[in-house]
Amino acid sequence: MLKRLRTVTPLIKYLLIILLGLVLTMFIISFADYQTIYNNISRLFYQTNGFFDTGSRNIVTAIYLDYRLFDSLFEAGILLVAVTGIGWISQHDDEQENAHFMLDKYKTPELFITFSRLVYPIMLLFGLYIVLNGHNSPGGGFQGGAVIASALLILFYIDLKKSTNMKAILTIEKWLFISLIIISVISLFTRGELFTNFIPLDGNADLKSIYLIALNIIIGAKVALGLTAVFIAFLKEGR
Amino acid sequence: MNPILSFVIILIGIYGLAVSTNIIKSVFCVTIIEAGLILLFLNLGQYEGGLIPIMEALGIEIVDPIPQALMITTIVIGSTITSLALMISIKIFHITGSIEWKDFIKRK
Amino acid sequence: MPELALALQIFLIIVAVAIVLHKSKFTIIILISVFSLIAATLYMMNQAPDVAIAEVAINAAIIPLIYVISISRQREFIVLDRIRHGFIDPNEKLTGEVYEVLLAFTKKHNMKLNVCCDISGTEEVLTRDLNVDLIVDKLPDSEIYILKGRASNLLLARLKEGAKGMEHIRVETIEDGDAID
Amino acid sequence: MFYAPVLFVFIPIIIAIAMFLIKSAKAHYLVFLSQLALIALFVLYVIHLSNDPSQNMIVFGGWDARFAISFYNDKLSLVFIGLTIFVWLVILLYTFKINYRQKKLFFFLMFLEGVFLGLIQTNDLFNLFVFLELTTVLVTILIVYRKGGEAFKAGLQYMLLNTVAAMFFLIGIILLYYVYGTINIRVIASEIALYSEYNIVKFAYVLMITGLCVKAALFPLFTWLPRAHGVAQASISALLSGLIVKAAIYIFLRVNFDMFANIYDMSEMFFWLGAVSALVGVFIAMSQKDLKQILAYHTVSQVGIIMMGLVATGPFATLFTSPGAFGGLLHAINHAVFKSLLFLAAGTIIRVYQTKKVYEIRGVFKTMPWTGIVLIVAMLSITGAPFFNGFISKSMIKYAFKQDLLKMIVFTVVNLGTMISFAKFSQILFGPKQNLVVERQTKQHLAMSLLAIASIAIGTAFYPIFKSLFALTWGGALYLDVMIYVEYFGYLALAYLIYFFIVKRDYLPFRLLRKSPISFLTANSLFVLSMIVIGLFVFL
Repeated sequence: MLKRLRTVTPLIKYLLIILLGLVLTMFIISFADYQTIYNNISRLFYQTNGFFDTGSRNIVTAIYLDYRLFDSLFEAGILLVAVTGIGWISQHDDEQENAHFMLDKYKTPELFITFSRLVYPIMLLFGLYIVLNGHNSPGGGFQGGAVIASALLILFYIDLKKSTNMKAILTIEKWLFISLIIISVISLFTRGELFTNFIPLDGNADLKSIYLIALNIIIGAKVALGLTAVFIAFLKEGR
Repeated sequence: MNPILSFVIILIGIYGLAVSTNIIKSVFCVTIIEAGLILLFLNLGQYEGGLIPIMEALGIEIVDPIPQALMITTIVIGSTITSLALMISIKIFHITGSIEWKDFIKRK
Repeated sequence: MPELALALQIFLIIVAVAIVLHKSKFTIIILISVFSLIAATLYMMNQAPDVAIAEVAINAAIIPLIYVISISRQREFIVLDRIRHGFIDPNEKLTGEVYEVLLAFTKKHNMKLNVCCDISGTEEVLTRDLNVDLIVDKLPDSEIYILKGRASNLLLARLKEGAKGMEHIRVETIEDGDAID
Repeated sequence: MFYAPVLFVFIPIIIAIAMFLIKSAKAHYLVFLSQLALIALFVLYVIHLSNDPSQNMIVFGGWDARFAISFYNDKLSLVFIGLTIFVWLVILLYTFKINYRQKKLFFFLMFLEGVFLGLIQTNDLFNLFVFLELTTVLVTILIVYRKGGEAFKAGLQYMLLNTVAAMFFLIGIILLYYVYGTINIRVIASEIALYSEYNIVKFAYVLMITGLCVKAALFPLFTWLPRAHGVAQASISALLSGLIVKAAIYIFLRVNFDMFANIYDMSEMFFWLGAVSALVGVFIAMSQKDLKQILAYHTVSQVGIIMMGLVATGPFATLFTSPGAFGGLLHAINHAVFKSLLFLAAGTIIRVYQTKKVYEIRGVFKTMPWTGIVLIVAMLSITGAPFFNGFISKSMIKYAFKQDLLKMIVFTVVNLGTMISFAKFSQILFGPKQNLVVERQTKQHLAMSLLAIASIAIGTAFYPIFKSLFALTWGGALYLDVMIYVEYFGYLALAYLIYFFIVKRDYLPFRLLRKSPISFLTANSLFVLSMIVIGLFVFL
């Protein structure tokens, strides 16, 4: 009988479906009149004040780089921790000689290489554009960093044996995190408030965008490096 | 209607977590839950005639920007969780020779 | 276009169900990419371009690649050759009795044999940190090969069963030095 | 001083990164410097707050608190900050060694401290979620730190279950945002009555509480805890059992007592959730043979007791005035002290004896006298002996439901069960001296002594301490009553009898219990089941 509890038998599956149906029913009951209870006070606040407060036309960027910068700091932090942890688990933060593996000798197809060589500069440019214009158009540090990271991944796929210094990447990432904290704390001395734009509230939008661009670049670099490091750790795992 | 469908995706993720036989699928079920959650939140911020939250002109009516800002964070968190779980699953495979949940139970 | 969004969302549900019910590992990766792309399209339809870009870049490009790598890593059987000559030579063609046995074994379990030869270290470190599944050694002055692996590895137990009748092969296990502190 | 809460978060994180970046071996001593700085800062901040209580909230960016992230400190969070800094100091002292491996460990440990202090202080629900996930990732890395096979399995299950729990917590946050237009805990707390009749708010409550049940390891969802706590290294186990589990209790207090302010009367349900997990935890602990597994299952049962205490005085209890709720809170603190001590002592013993089996370890008291003494202190604490801290909180909880016979019986059974399994545990103390190499471990002994002193201090001088801290109006003059001694030793004798005549024989039920029958997949089904149960209670 105990063994039956350990594995999921068909009976449990059907029971589970019934239970999930009950949860769905609860949800539907709760959402019977969902459009009437919407509280749009936040939306109106950001709509009227967002641009003037932060100088960012993209209100999403305004929120994660100004109103809720503290969240973004720790979002960068979780990436930092995960990358360091993955590096620790896969033992690739040490500078080790790569072992000689039989299977790794296969070549990436020529067609893929030529195609990638054409594509990756475009992706790199696109990523940079997204990072730099994060305050005016869709995008920002996280998204741009991820696009840049996927461009870099193509490079790694072209040449699998490309050597990298994982330790340097991790070190740079730490420094970027520290500079992220420093830039977000400057506002304490210029405006008397923590974790916001260091340019005074009545400055014009162009001036304010200096801060936004700087922060976006740092976050972009950090995310790009972090995701690349994760990928490298996977590629060289156990090698 | 849309929020309910989004919630169905979350429930499918939970069902997958309970029945999937190996680690890889379980890890992806977390991503399914996350996608359903993001869709749910974005659906809730919607209303008729709402525009993309970019103030190209003053006084336009935008959709709720908070869900979008929060959900970017959720995506990044989800990706780190996924990659960490996959790394651990590789290690588990090489230690125990299997990534099936049924082989996880200690044999004494 | 609410109808299109609705249709896409139902399609997303179908893909999710397919992922949950599907058995093959490699097909799932395609489905994972498809899932993320549809989700990104839906985010775009919900007036959220920022989230859509993040989803495309992270969940539709990088994460599936990581899935591919980790699944292919989970199909490898890593063998460390301590002898260097006679059994396996990295530059020559692989032959020998042990090699045949291992090849048949990995084929049976739907895995790939991956042989390496130039890592040094103690057995503990090798099997623990570097994912080596099997260490091939040879007794001096005799023709007996010793295959060593972790005791906790299920595959090793199967290998032991398979190699029972063979004279030249002996399978040994290393106990895990686990969590005594 | 006004920005001290931010420094609480960032001092450990900066030190963590410095540990990673600085190559010199002296960098290891930075961790103690940071702990000293934190203690000084904490004392100054408490004095500052008591002078000017209005400055307990920082809104980042100076925006309206409704639309931005804020930190909020009250008595509850200050207690937890103090506890965090103290436990971390002990753990750092215990693990301190100078080598490369340790440097990486310190990076994760210190980062976790900063994150945990942020988790305690934050006043924003989404920020809370970010911190929760960060805690999950860090704890997973710490569990798998030594890369054993069992550790990897336990870490993976821990991470997946807790992530799913956090995701459901996030859905609750989303629905609350949708209704209240904000995710600031204070603002929602002040407006909760406006919309609390809406089903959508009830549903949000159900999802959040279900998520927290996983995090707090309440009854059907506790399986990840013993696995994770059993396989990590001693100091990490102590940290997890002592403090990280309390994060869920803390968030439960914030969500149920502060934010929802008990508008839904769920105290009966929470009581029985707590009671069942206390009973199940204690019975499985009785059947275990692994030293660390016994302690890990006791964490399940103690968390159940904390839960029983918190909700004992009914739905409208406030934390610092009713004996039950205060007893529960105090038991959370006491548990952090004595469970850390138990795990650290067990770790020291396991390292010397090189085995985890209870029946193979004998003669600890003669082989390692100091460890034996602190172990006795910890065991007296957890079983609730007079003059030790466990006694105070347990008698407070008992006082809260002295009218209700059924609850009283449940509580007594749990207590007796705890004694029985520690009767089993205490067998390792007796026996002849063993011929083993015992290295000098000054730092470890110092760390354990700190915890033992704290345990005795709270037990003997609790009345003056808590009267000055929280302005209590009840309690005191407890030790003059003869009955408490008679009761304790009576139960102790009964526990030993039951141990020798029933538990030691290892009958079939115990053997079945030992192989905990709930796998990862079943745990997910149970997750849905408990969601339904809690939902039924809230909706009906």
